[in-house]
This record gives sequence, structure tokens and C-alpha cells, in this order.
Amino acid sequence: MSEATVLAIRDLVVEHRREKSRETFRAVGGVSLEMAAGDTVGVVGESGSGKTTLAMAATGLGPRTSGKIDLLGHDLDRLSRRELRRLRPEVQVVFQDPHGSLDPRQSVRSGFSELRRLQPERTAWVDDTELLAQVRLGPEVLSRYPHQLSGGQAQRVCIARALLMRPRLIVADEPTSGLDVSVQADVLDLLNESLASSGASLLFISHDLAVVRNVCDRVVVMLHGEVVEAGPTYQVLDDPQHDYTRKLLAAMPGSRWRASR
Amino acid sequence: GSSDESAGASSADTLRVVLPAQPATLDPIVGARSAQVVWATVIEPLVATGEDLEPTDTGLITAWERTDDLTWTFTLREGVTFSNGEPADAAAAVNTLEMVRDLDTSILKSFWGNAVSFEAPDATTLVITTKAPQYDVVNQLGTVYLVPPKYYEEKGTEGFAAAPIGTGPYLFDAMRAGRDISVKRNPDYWGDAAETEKLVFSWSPEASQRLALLRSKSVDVAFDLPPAQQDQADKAGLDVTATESAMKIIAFLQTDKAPFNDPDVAKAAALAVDRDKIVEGIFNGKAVADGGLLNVKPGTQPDVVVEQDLAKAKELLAGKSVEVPIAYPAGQYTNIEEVAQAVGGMLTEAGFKVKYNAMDYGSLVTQIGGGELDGMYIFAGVPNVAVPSFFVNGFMRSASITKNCGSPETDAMADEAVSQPDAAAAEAIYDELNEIGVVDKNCYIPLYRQIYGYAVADGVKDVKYSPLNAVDFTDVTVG
Amino acid sequence: MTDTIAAVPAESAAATMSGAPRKRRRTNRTSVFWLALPLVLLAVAVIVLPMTGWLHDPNKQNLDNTLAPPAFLDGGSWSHPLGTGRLGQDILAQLVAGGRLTLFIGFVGALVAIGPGTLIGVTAGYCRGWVDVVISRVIDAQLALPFILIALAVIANRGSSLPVLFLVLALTGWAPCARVTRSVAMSLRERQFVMGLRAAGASELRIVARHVLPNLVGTVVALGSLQVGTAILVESALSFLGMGILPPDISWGAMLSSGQDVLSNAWWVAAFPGLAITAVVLMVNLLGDALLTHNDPRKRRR
Amino acid sequence: MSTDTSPLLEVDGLSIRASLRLGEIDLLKNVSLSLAPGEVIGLVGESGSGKTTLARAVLGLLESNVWVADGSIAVCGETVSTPTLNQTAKVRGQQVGMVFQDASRSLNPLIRVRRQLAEVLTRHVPGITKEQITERSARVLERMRIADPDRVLDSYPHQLSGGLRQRVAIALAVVTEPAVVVADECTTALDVTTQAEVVTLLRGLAADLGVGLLFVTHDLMLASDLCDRIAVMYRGEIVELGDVEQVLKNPGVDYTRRLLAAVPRWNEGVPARHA
Amino acid sequence: MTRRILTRVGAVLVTLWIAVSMAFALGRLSGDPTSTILGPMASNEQRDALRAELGLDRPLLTQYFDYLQGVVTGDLGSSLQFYQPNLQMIMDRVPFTLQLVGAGMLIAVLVGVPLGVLAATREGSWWDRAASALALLGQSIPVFWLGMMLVLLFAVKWGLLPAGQSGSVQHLILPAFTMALYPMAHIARLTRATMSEVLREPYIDAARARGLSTAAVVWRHGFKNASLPVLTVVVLQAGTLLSGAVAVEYVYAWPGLGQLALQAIQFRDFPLVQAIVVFGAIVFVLLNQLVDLIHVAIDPRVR
Ligand SMILES: Nc1ncnc2c1ncn2[C@@H]1O[C@H](COP(=O)(O)OP(=O)(O)OP(=O)(O)O)[C@@H](O)[C@H]1O
Ligand SMILES: Nc1ncnc2c1ncn2[C@@H]1O[C@H](COP(=O)(O)OP(=O)(O)OP(=O)(O)O)[C@@H](O)[C@H]1O
Ligand SMILES: [Mg+2]
Ligand SMILES: [Mg+2]
Repeated sequence: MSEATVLAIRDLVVEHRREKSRETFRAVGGVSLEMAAGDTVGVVGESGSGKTTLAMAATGLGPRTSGKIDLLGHDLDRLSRRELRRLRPEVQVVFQDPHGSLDPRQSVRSGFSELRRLQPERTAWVDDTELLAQVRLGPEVLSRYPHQLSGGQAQRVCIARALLMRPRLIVADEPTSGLDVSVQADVLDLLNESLASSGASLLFISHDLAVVRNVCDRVVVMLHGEVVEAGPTYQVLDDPQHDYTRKLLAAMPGSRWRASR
Repeated sequence: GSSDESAGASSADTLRVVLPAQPATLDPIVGARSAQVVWATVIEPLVATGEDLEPTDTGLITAWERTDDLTWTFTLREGVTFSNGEPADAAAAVNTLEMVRDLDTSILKSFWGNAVSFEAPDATTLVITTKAPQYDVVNQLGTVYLVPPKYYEEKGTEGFAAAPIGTGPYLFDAMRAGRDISVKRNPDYWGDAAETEKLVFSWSPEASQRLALLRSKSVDVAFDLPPAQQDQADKAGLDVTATESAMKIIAFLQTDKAPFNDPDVAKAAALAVDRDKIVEGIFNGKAVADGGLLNVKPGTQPDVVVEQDLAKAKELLAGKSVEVPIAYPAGQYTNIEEVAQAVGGMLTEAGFKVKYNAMDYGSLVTQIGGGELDGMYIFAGVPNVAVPSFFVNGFMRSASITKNCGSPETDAMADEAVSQPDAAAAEAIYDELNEIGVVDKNCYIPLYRQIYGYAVADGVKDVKYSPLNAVDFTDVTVG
Repeated sequence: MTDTIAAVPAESAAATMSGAPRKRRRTNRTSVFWLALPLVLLAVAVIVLPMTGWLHDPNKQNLDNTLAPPAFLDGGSWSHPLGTGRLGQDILAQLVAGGRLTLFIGFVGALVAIGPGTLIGVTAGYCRGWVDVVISRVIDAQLALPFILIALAVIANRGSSLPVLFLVLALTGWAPCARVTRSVAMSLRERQFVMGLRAAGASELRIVARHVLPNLVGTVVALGSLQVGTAILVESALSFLGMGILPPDISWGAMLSSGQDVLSNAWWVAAFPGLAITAVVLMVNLLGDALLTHNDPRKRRR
Repeated sequence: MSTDTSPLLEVDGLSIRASLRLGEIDLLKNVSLSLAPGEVIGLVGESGSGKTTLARAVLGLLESNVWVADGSIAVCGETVSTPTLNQTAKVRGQQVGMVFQDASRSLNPLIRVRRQLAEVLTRHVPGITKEQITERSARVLERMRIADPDRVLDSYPHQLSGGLRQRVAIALAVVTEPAVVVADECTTALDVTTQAEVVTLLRGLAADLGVGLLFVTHDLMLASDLCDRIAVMYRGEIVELGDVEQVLKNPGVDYTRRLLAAVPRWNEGVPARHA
Repeated sequence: MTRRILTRVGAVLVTLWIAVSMAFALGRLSGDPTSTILGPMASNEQRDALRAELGLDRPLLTQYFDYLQGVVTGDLGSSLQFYQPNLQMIMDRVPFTLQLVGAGMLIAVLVGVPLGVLAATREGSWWDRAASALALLGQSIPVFWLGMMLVLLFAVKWGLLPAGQSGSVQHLILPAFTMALYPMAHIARLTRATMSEVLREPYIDAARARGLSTAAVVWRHGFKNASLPVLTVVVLQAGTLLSGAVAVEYVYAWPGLGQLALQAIQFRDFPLVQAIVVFGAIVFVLLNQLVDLIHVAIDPRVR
């Protein structure tokens, strides 16, 4: 494992316990994955294939049944609670539903200042206005509450909150699937841009191959909790080896139009 | 059988009665007196009580004689049997009396502590020997209800309560859990057979509900109507009977503790209270102002009473700020809250600082018994026999539950009174005791005697209520 | 069983009748204001009025003038606008004094139930695990006990007094509240912003204190206002059974029960407090409803 | 099915207004559209542009504060909706079927598929017998390329996968053999692979049965796969309506161009960052 | 499956155990019964003797275990005032409370549900407002007060119905109505809330789009889905009606459990108080299980 390894997952298994039936369900079954600094890795797969579960377990925010996770050179099993908490700002998550990711009772400004209070040193690098400018929002947004923001605006605020921490790894869980196409393009641009400037790594979860193709260097294809194919994006998407990947590609809408372009 | 429809139908030979509470148990040995109205139709006391509340020879015991100071000999009516065939003889009386005296659960236990032995030399002779002389043994026998020894032994208190058997004018008929209890005429009664074929007792804790039941013709007699309901019943044209009861409401002063250990303060409190105002203002005249403690019989008043004198009360207090807690049993007696408040208001007027302390009846009794209370508590004396010793033993002796006035002298006087040959001879001593407690030491501020009211439906006649909470149904006719 | 128990409150909490479609949110906010206003005015009135000296002493007895009718009836006089009670006390003055205590009982009674209830509910809902299991069982058990019997038994032992009344209200009111707050806390815990805060290194305590509790405020306030009505009704029921507020303290419930006896010849003794109780409970229920709707995230968003 | 080419659905100058507390707003302005048998029209546009409003207007499922202010809608030559007339209830389920976005929520979770289908059939096919219902239910599911119709019929919606559910939803819309089917974002909740299958299915409906399909989506690419014509909506108006090829290759208006630009690139282009 | 059943049974048992323990504490809270049994005139010695006889002088823990043992073996003790087995007395009263609660719930459901549905289908209209106001009023009127008023009007003034006690259907009308008001209001409000939520669900629109009749949409698709929480509340309300029954039974002299409980408390008849509380708790917990079963029966998703 090199110095620059941001995330190393080995044989990760996550089992969920279903509330009602109390039966366990294996959402992730033996996944290994390694990410170097600056890597952008896309995770694709059908709904329920365990993408979110994988990401949450990888960052130590979600449950894990077995397997080893090495986050920024720290073995998650060996970390005390406090150490884990200190490590956490290094990894930030952007979720699909931007409104659900913001406390409805907190204005954008007070959300920022809470983060600043939590991590004074880490967040001192930028002021609110500038931070918002980075995600192409005006300072007037500062005094707004989440319900006063549009989906795109709210998602930008979420990204800004993630960037504020200057994380070394950003996990984006379908950050644009709730958004309009045109807004989606904006947000993706933004993500690309800020990654370029901060040098953070990105674990990008999506079911949209085209989006992944635009954002990620490497891609992991998941099916039923297992990785069926992984490799550089262009290689996997242009020359798929696994049936499922092929099926995914074939199902992509707009092939007719793309082909004709 | 027919009992299923009994509550609903009104018929000429059924009398439907609504009581204020479900009779707790129909076992007279352990049962509270509130159930007496019901069980007394089936079971009879050893001695019958007349309208003057004195013993009569018309009951199971037909004659008595005080053989000597300590020995009484009674003659039982001959040939009386319980409805199950057991003979109601002297042996049965001895059995009942021994249970009354010896069982821990016996409700009358404390009244029979003086009895040394009960004997039945023959079937109709009962001999009672007492430790100390006691002239009112005959009266006390009016509270003892005769139960069949074998049957009681066999069934136990639970079984007996479920189907009581006695010598009375009625036979236990049926009990419908929680709804009613019915008794039917005893064809083999030793005396005159009852007029009405059947009595059905039901109950409702709310007075207005009892009246409503009567007015909507669901029952024929509604017992225990407080003044407000008596007025209403009157207005509704019902036949209301209001009788002065023997129940006395008394304010007790705990004179062995502050603040009433100061005689002036106690006197001031006694002088502050205007019982006529209470009777008029709260009861609209439907209560009787009562000035004494030991005047057991309704309609009697002692010669010396304390009358309200506000000026003097204030003078005695001399501007002192005295705090008086007033405890009373919430909800236990008619309008007791208002009475407590009115008394409190009067004390306040005299210059006392009043604090109310309402509690439930059981706690009040426990706290009085435990000597936990100070100041004033309002409480009722409900005699089941019209003898002054009831109140003396209950309240005036130093070993009594209240213990607020007792002293060796009063104990001696009490002993002396009860050992007199008869009531007349004892009267003077009781008058003196009453004066000590009420007038001199102001341990008691007697307030009023309740007027017991009940109403009957059209055509119901001859429901005879006795102030000792007994009702004679034998002559009742319906419609 | 936990599942149903958890499922019910969310729904019963949302059991609101004044729920307006989401496009009328603003109406809702103003309606909250207009519903709260009379209550506040009433509270101010019952506090201020006795200070003005216009009213009689509510405990002043006059046994010579009991059950005088209100001024607007034959035989009434304006010195006692609403008539007099069983000891000749001025009903208006009693109504004001009773209002003070009744509102006090309502609000404090709600507070003592909602406070612990919320804390317990949040603890269970947020901690999950065995803490949740234990608390849930206790909540279930508590809910299984007939509350009026608890109330009566406690009062029977401790006597009726304000502290005991509050104890009773707390004992009987915490569980339903805990049940609701537990399920809300549970769902808040799963919200993504909580995850985000955790990712930012916030401690669980901070998340609960700064984010979970504030987001519960609306629910709690709404529950509380409904509990105010419950407390008032419970007090009046206990008074009716002779185990509520006892003289000389005056509550509407106590007035109601003392007027019960004389209903047919002096209806005013019971009628005014009865109306007052109904009106106030109605108002707090309306307010609680409006708050719940106002607070319903589904109706709030956007 | 009629073989002549008179439009199955004719929307003419439709304006729809809504009243809000702050006043009235236009949701649709002068929208015209006609749908021929066997034709698939894609209705695209950004969120809030009025696609759903139009789709629902056809079935008369507008919310209570929304009404037809001007224009008309005709189904199979019969006018069903004008500002003064609302006959949509007559054609609902009969001539027009609708498929909603989220099949897991547009099927009643407490009722088995069989009964939901039977309910629709008994309602719209007078005098239908039990056997006919069973038969037609099975047939429509087979049409939906469901391999084991019996199992699906006896399932509750939650026991089916997302793709199956959506197929059942479509089956419910077409079991009465309506002339027009309106599908509002009916694949957004699905996996890409499932989406592809459903799209094929819809195509088949139009091609084989001559059903006119109004397909609402915000995915231009999806529309390009499925549709014959595309109508681009912007702020309550149809700003462009034409053949797929024409609209995608030579967008007539700026807005369409912007929409197209937002589609993630596939062939050209490495992300800016990697350049 | 077995495991599911076992956990559930375990949970029920634990709940019951806690409830039974609370009932024990409650019974002991209700104070010393000797004063009420023996009356004021009894001596302290007699009281002590009785206390010993009742076993009240033994260590509390011993009493608790004896009591637990009794409960487990189905022995709920004997009443101190009626000298009868508590269980038998409770069982004697249950039919009456059942009648009252049953009739009350029936009225509550028959009125409350349509009222709620009416309000929900006409959300925002005057119908809605009127129904809502009615329901709210129903939740604001003190029950016993309503009872007294009804007696005064229907029994005394107009003589239409009996004033109280039991026996016939007529006897049941007033108490049942009084009993019904609060749950009726609750059910109406809940029905309206859940219905209005359900009516916003896509499957309702879908059902309408399939051309189903309004009645089918509202009842078969709408109400069926709204019925779960409503049913839950109906059953659970029925469980808590024992509390409500106290006031109603008192006012109407109805010979049910509530009346018995009141008598027990007033008399300090703690074995009876405990027995009633335990009985109520068991009923409630079982009803809870019933709710779960109904859930399973109606909603295939929780199977
Ligand atoms: N907390 C949980 N409890 C029980 N099961 C869960 C839980 N979270 C997820 N699952 C199950 O685990 C599986 C994987 O879920 P996950 O959310 O990781 O999938 P996903 O690939 O992110 O899907 P999507 O694309 O829909 O977001 C699913 O079947 C899901 O139902
Ligand atoms: N009942 C209503 N009252 C007022 N405005 C409404 C109502 N329904 C929809 N609108 C508004 O009408 C506009 C068009 O909505 P519509 O749902 O038709 O958009 P859409 O194109 O389907 O969007 P999406 O892609 O997000 O589904 C939106 O601005 C919406 O807010
Ligand atoms: Mg996911
Ligand atoms: Mg839409």
C-alpha cells in the first residue's frame, strides 16, 4: 500500500438486518478496492446492487460486517472513537437528495459556521463568500434556509460544505440523479473543477454511465453486491469484458443519436 | 329464573331500591355497615330496636335481665329457625358473638372487648359476662346480626356473603355481579310476613343519577339524597322523606398539639364557628345544627353549648396569627368540601390562618389513628347504636382513635358512666363529659347532624327509615 | 409490537384536521398566530384581572347569599355578574382565579409530561440498540396500564395537591409523548444531514443537541399543546371524582364538580366553568393541530 | 383500432391556469399537439416546464386549483375538455390510459395484480365474464413479455421487481385497449437495463397495436430512442415540435440547443480536469 | 419464523412483567386498607392484627414475589371489601364493559370514519371545516360533564331514555354515545389525516386514470390503505377505553370494570386494584398483538 493510498478496501462484507423479518441480507459481499490520491473512481450498477452501502462502509459512516478498511493510512478497526472523529473531516459525502442533506432549521451561513466551529483550523482557508463563489453561488444565498434553495443550489451548497473541510476523499452518492439535466451538467462541471483545484480523490456513485464516463478515471461495476468488472473508465466502457457491463452499455438511451453524431 | 328481568320491570310486588354504593359484603361479621340496609332484610339483629332507638322485645331476644353487675341473661324467641333449617337458638347466638369479639376482621370487635364469656345454658338462654359493668350491653346486641353457625362455618365469609342465610323476613334471592341484589319474601318468617314479594337493590354513586333513576321510573326508592337532590325531588313532585340521622359531623381539635394546646386558641376556634349558618347556607336548612358530642339520639341537644361569638374569639386570639390546618375526608360526606370551607372561612374571619388538607377517608382515619394530624379535622361519627358510650369510646377515651381529649379523669368518668345500672343513671355523667369535651376544653366543635333524605315513586308506601341506617321494608307496598 | 407502537404515533401525531394543502402554508402560519392570541390574552387576563381590584375575593364566602343567579337573570345583581356559588362566592372572580390555576395546570402539566417524555423518547430513538429495547418495553408497559387508575391510585395515596397532580400528569403523559418523539428521533437519525455532520466530525451529543432536538421542537410543541388540553380534561375528571383540585384552590374542574349537585336549580355554577373548559381545550387543540400541520415536513418543504 | 390517420389525440390551443394565494398563473400557454395512431411523441423539457400538467390534462386529472382556461382536447375525434366541458371521465381508462412515473407507488400495495386488472376490466368491459377476465389478464401480461403471468397475477405489487411492476402498470393502462397511452416519466425510477426493456415494450405497443403514445421525459436521449416526434416544452409552451432527427440534429430554438448541450458527452472529450 | 414468534412472545412477556410490577407498585401506593376495612372505631391493635393477616407486614420483596407467582398461576387474589376472588369479580364485570366499549367503538367508527373520509375528500371545503370542528369539539368536552347533561336532558327532562344502569338496549344508548364521543373525534381526525395523505398517493391518481368510479377510488383504493392506522387506533382506543369507562360508568351507574375499579380504589382494596390493572394491561397487550395480526392480514408488505 503506497503512501498515497487514500482508501483500501479488502473483502468488505456488509449485511443488513431487515427490521421486519429480522433476516439478514448481504448487500455487499466481498468487495476489494483501492484508491490512490487524486483517483476518481466511479461505481456503477443497478439499483440495490450495494453501491451506497459500500460507500458508507468504506468511510466508516455505515455498518460493516467484516473485511478490512484502510482509510488514509488508518485501519478503521484500530481507531478509537475519538481518532475516528478526527479522521472524518478528511472524507466528505455528497448525497443524492440535497435537501435531505441540509438541516432544515439551519441557514446556509449558520451551517457553515457550525462546521467552522467543529474544525476551526481545517476550515480557515476560505471565507464564506469565497467558498460560495467557488461553487458559483452568490453571497445572498448565505442567509437562506434549505427550503428557499432550488435543488441545484442546494446541491452546490452541499458540495461547498464538503469542500470547506478540504477533504482528501469525496464520496458522491448519485449527486445529480435528482436534478434536472441542465442543472446536472452544471453540478458535474463544478465537481470536476473543484476536484482539479483541491486535488481530492473522488468515489463517485452513479447509475448513469455517461456521467461516470465524464467524471471518473476508473470505474467499478457492481452486481448484487459484488464487483463484476473494474478498470480504467475508457477501457471498461469501450471494451467491456463482463456480460453485465455490456448489458448496461446496451441499455444506455440515446445510442441511436450518439451513433449518428 | 325471574331475577333476570327483575331490574327492568316495575311490578306491584317488586320494590326496586337504589343505594349510594354497592354493598361491600353481605357478611355481617366483617361487613361494613353501609351494606346493612341489604343484609338486614335477610339476617336479623339479636335485639330489635324501636323508633326511640332503644331496645325492644320484638326481636329474636324477647327478654333480658341484669343478673348482677357483670352478668346478663337473655331469653331467645323459641322455635325460630334459619331458612336453611338450622335452629336460631342460644348456641347460634354464642357462636355469632364469639366471632364478633374474636375475629380480627370483625368490624364490631372493639365494641365487645369488655365481654368475657358468652354462654348458652339452654336453647333459649344466653348469658353474657363482662369484665367491667356495662349497662348498654342490650343496646350493643342490636348491632349483632345472627348467622347460622354450621352454614357460616361451612361456607366461610366468602361463601356466606355470596348467599347469606338468616332468620329475616326475606330470603336471599340472587346477586347479579355489579348490578343488583334481590331478596324475596320469606314465607316461613317467624313474624308477620313481608307485604312485598321482592326487593331489588341496585346502586349508583352519583346522587343526581339516583334521583334521575327514580324520576325516569327505573327504581321505586332512591336512598341518600343530599339536600340539593331533595329539593329537586320535591320540585318534581316526588314523595321525599327527610329524617334527622344519627350521623354527626364534628370538627375535632387536636388539643395536645400546637396550636390548639393553647386553651384560648381552642376556645377562639370554637367561638368562631356558626353552625346555623352552615346549616342554612350550605344545606338550605336540610341539616340540624348540633351542639353536643354525646347526644346520640336525633332530636336531642345538650343543655350547654358553645354559641358563636366572633368578638370574643378575636379577643382570645389577641391578634396572634395562628395557622390552622383543616383536614377533611374529601367526598366522603355530603357537601363536606363546602362545610370545611365554610368552617375555614369562619376561622379566617376570627383571625386564624387556614390551610386545607383534603384527603381520602381511609388516609384520614389512618392518620388520625396514627396521631399524625394537628390542628383541626372534620370527621363524622356514625353510630350504629344509640348509646353515648359509642362516642365516648370512639373519641373521648385516652385510648380512642382520636386521642385528642383523653385523660385519666375522663377515662375514669367513662368507666363510671358505663357501669351505671341504666341509661338514666349514666346521663348526668355523660352530660358532664360532654361539657368537658365540648365546652371546657373545646376538643370538639360539633357542627350538625345530617338529614337523611330519600324519595319514593308514586304509590310506594311505608318505607321506614331508622336514623341508625336501617330500613324496615316489611310493610312496604308498591303501587 | 414495537413496530406498531412506533407506527401509530407518527400517524396520530399527524392526526390533524386543519391540514391545509401545501400551497396554503402561509395561511397556516397566520392561523397559528390567531389561534395562539386568544390563549395568550386569556392567560394575561386571568393574571392581570385579580390585580385590578375590580373582582371580589374568589374565596370570600357569604353564606347569606348562596347560589344567587347571574345579573342577566331575574333576581341577579351586577355586584355578582355571573352569580354566586354554593358558599356565596362570586362566580366571576372564581372563574378568573380558576382560570389561572387551570391554565397553570394545563401548561405545567403538559411540561412535566412532555419534558421527560421527549428526553426518554429521543434517547431511545437516537441510541437504538438495547437502550431502545428497554425503553420501548417500559413505554409499552406504561401504555398498557389504564392511566386513570394510576392517577386515582397515586392520588388516593398521596392526597390531592398540585405536586401530586403534576406527578400524575407526568406519569400518565410521558409515554405517549416518548413514543412519538422516539419515532421522530429515529427518522431524524437516518436523515442525511446527520450523516453529513458525523462526517464533519461532530459528536453524537452535539448532533442530538443542535440538530435532532431543534428539529423535534415543532413536534414537541404541538404535542405539548395537545397535552395541555389533556391535562385540563384530566384535572376536571379527577375533580369530578373528588380527587382533583380541592378547595380553597379553585380550578374549573373543581367548580364544575361543585356545581354538579345544584345543576337543576343553579345551572350557572357548573355551566360557566364547563364552557370555559370546553373553549380552552378547543383552542389549545386547534392550536396544537395547526402547529402539527405547520410542522409537518411534507407540508413544509418548499 | 381505426386504420385511418385522423388524430387519436388532438390538443388545440390549450391554456391551463392555476390559482395560487398570490394570484393566478399560467401553467400551459396555447399548446397544440396531435397524435396519430401508432405514433410516439416525446414531450421533453426541464423540470417545471409543464409536461406533467399537459399529460394530466388529457385525462382530466388536474388538481382542484388548476383548470383549463382556453383551447380544447379531443380524443378520437370527440372533444373531451374545453373551458366549459369536462368529459374526460368518459374516456379515462377506456380510450386513454396513463402510466405514471413510479410504478411501485402507482399500484395499490394492498391489492393483488389480478384484482387490480379485474377491477379495470369489469369497469370498462360491460358483461365480461370471469373466464374472460382471467384470459385477458393473462394475455395482457404476456404482451408485456412477462414469462410467468400466473405468478405475477397472484402477487402483490411489492413482491415484484421494479421492472415487472412497471410492466404491470403499463398492462393496467392498456388492458382495455385504449387508443392513446400517456406515459409520464414512466422509466425514471428504473434501472437503465430495465428502462431499456420497458422502452422496447412501449415501442412495440405503438408499432403492433397502433396505440398513440405520449411519452413524457426529461431525458432527450431516451426520447430519441423511442419517439417519432419530439415536442420541446419550455415554461408552459411547446417551443419546438418536429421529427426526432430534425430536432436533435438541427435544433430550431436556442433552448433545445441548451438542453442538448447538457447531455453528458460520450465520445468526444475527456473531462476538463484530465486535459 | 420461529425466531420471530419467539422474540415477539419474549417482548410481550417482558412488557407484561413490567406492567405487572407497575401494578404491584400501584396497588401498594393506594395505601393502607385496614382503616377502610375496619372503620374508624377499631383499635390500633386490631389494625395491626389485620395487617398481619393480610400479609402486609412481610418484606415488600416477599410480597412482590408471592404476587408475581399468583399472577403467573392465574391467581389474582381476593378483594378486601367484597370477599370474593378478584378474577371472578372482574369476569362478572367484563361483559358490561365489553358491551359499553363495543357499542361505543361501533358508534365511534360508524360516525368517525365517514366523517373523516368526507372531510378528506373535500379537503379545504366547508364540509371539511364543519367535520373538523365537530371532531375537535368532541375532543374538548369533558366526558362526565357530557354524561350528566345527557342524563338531564334525555332521561329526566324528556324521559326518552333510562337514566342509567344496565339491562336493555335503551340503557346502553346514552352511555355508549358518551363513551363514543372522544374516540369518535379521534378516529375522525385520524381518518381525515391519513385519508388526505393517501389520496395524494400516486396509486390514487392511477386508479382514477384507469377510469374507476369515485366510490371505488375513495373506498377501495383510498380507504383500504388508510384503514391500517385507523384500525390500529380503533383497537388501541378500545384498549384504553377502560380508562374512559371509569367516568362513564360512574355517571351512568353502569356495572362494569370502571365502576369496580373506582370502588376498589376508594376502599383501598389494593388486591382488586392490582387485579384490574393487570387485567387491563393484559388486554391491552393482547390487543396490541391483535393489531399486529390485523396489520399482517391487511398489509401484504409486512408478511
Ligand atoms: N439500513 C438497511 N437495512 C436493511 N437493508 C438495507 C439497508 N440499507 C440498504 N439495504 C439493502 O441493501 C441493498 C443494497 O442497498 P444500497 O443502498 O447499497 O444499494 P444501491 O446500489 O445504493 O442502490 P440505489 O442505486 O437504489 O441507491 C438493497 O437491497 C437495500 O434494500
Ligand atoms: N396544482 C398546482 N398549482 C399551482 N401550480 C402548479 C400546480 N401543479 C403544478 N404547478 C406548477 O406548474 C408548473 C409545471 O408543472 P409540471 O408538473 O407540469 O412540470 P413538469 O414539466 O412535469 O416538471 P418535472 O419534470 O419536474 O416533472 C410548475 O412550475 C409547477 O410548480
Ligand atoms: Mg444508493
Ligand atoms: Mg412531471
